Amino acid sequence: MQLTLEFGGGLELLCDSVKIHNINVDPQDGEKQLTMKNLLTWVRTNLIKERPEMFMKGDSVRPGVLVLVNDTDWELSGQLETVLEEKDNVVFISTLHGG
Amino acid sequence: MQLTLEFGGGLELLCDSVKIHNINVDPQDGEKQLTMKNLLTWVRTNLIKERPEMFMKGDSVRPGVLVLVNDTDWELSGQLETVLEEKDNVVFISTLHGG
Amino acid sequence: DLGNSNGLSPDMIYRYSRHLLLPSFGVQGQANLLKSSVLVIGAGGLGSPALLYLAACGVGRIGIVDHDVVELNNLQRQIIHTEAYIGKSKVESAAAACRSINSSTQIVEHKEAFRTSNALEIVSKYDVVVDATDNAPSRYMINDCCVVLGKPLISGAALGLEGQLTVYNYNGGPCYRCLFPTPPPTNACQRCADSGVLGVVPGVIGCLQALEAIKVASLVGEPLSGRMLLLDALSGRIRIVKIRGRSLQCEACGEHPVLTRQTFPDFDYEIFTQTPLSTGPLKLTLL
Amino acid sequence: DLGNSNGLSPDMIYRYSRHLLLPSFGVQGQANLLKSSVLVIGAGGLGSPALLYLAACGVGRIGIVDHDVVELNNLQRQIIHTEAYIGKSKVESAAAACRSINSSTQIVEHKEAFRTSNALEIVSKYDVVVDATDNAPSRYMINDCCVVLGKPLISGAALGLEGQLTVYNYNGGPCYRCLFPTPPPTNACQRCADSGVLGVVPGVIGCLQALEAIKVASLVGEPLSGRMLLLDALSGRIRIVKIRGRSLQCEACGEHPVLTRQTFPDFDYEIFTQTPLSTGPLKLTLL
Ligand SMILES: [Zn+2]
Ligand SMILES: [Zn+2]
Repeated sequence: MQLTLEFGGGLELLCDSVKIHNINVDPQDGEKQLTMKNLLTWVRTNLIKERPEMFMKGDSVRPGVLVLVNDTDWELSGQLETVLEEKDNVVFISTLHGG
Repeated sequence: MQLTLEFGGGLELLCDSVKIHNINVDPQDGEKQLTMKNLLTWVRTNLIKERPEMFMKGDSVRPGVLVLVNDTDWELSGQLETVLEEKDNVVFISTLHGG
Repeated sequence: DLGNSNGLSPDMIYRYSRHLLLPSFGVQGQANLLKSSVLVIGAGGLGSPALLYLAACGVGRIGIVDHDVVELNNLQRQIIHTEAYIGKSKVESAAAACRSINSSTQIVEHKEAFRTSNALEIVSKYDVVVDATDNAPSRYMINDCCVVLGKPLISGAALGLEGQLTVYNYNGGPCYRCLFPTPPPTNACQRCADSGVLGVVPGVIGCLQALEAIKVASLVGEPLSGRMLLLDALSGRIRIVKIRGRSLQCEACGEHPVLTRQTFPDFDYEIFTQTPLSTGPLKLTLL
Repeated sequence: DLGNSNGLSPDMIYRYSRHLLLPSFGVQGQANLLKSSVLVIGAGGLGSPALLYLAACGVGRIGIVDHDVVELNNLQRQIIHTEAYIGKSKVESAAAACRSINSSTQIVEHKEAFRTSNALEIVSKYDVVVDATDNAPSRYMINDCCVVLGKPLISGAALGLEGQLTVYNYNGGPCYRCLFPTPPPTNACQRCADSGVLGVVPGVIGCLQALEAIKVASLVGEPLSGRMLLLDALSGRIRIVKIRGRSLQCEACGEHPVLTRQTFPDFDYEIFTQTPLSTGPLKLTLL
């Protein structure tokens, strides 16, 4: 399954300062669907190069990180249970406090 | 075929000041496809309420109007020959000169 | 004709003529603005353009809260301040600039740090609040204060080459805590003072904050509630995304709020976020 | 260490520290800015924020072209001017404001109308041009002059509650004439003076023009070339769309240009667009 992942608000620093990643990831053995929970595991294993605690907490993202699936907050699509589809766009962005 | 049309830069004044129109339009008798040329004819007949010369010139849009099909300049998709697909978004926007 | 012009004086009709000519804004929008009051918390990178446009457009009363003084390294982005004000109060500097472009707008100077001890009293005097601060505890404190008092909050942030903007606590929409119930780890929060910021990025976000405040105060247009604008200046990308609605479990705006007018003054935002409210010294370790 | 700091003085290192701290901008980006020059044509609604941010950020030399004087009805959006300058030259007013926020930037005053007779001479002295004018003939004239001289053009426009922004003639990208080879009918062109504008809309676009000029001048990031930003302030929508590339048939930048350094001074832009270069009197017919 082809997905576009984007990291912003400083999270890109955890993956070699690359903001946009075009990836190919398939459901695990025996699974028919790829959920956000699966994707987070994949991202942590394959993209996060340093300080994983700045990206995840438990099996979800850390506080202060917004997750957007096709420009919509994942709270509106089922959070970790959100089922991904071909060519979906997933954004991970850290909230900023500067001014 | 369902399309979303948007008018901006003052062109909305030609259609009762409504910027976004969700429309349903099908290819003409005998045609299999709906092109931008067909759509322009349909818009002129069905949406433009006044001063059609502010929207069209000949069988295309007047100078100073940008046409975007799915956020891309129609010059890149074949202009009048652009073939529209279900749920396409078409924007007509007049260039602004103010400052 | 004072009837048609909604009480606008001839001078005001001339000054605001470009607004009055707009069919979708017009005399009514301008009259609403002139009757409204906006509080801007922070006279820095975001507050500079926000204050200038709010003063210029005719908001009736503008409050400015800040306890800092102007420093040379602010001037790269804080365009409301001039070199002549280095070492002087940011509020005084910003107030003078606002008055010089519009002497008919009332400017109120709050030369003090925004704290739980003065927040309710200050915010209660205004219709709309603009969060132009630069740290996590202030953002939670301002949000909670706005929720407790029922004030719409125009929230902007900028860091590095990115900016974010949304309107909280507006017309049934979410508040800051609905989105961020738990504070981030402290080492994930950076200020412009620590990490740098391209000066014009808070400029863009601050202007957009003024725009949203004007829409809320004039009752014209659709404010950016339930939506968030994300700016990536380097790549030249802006996206506006749909965010969650109000959360029933929210500790500020939910069904059983922990934060109320009574509990708010005693809530310790520095402990909650494990971050101090005031800025530390600049570390130029990269140079 | 002058070697590492690229010739920046200690004062400059302090003033621009927030830029220097940015890994993707840093000392090299700042050094490029300090060596660059930007011409802003028009010290009005778009020019006001563009000039303030260009001066603040450290562009080495900034030129300002305008022949107008400040009027009270400008102040609703032209935040660089103060009431004290009403009746005085906009260029003098804007130059004074720029100098007051950054005395280390060189400000050049061009107190004259921008015409084919002086355009080549003025533009040839700058690296980047910001079009902050308000009428169709100026937009064609500035475009053609930039194409003839090979200067990137940061083009912004605002009217009513909408704004537009793109970068022309940059790195093989299209010019204004590639998009608009034929001028629009004259009754389709409106100025802010005729039709009104919400003051903060040119504010947002002018800030974004400063951002694009900074990216081009500092050689950092991806300028908005071949793309156009469309702002609808009322609904709070911003889209960035893909526009056509350079046209081989373009009369300015194509394979067989009609406009050259030789023919440009004699081209009559008022006849071409059937629109005068200078603004007519305000019509307050809606009041
Ligand atoms: Zn809430
Ligand atoms: Zn061209």
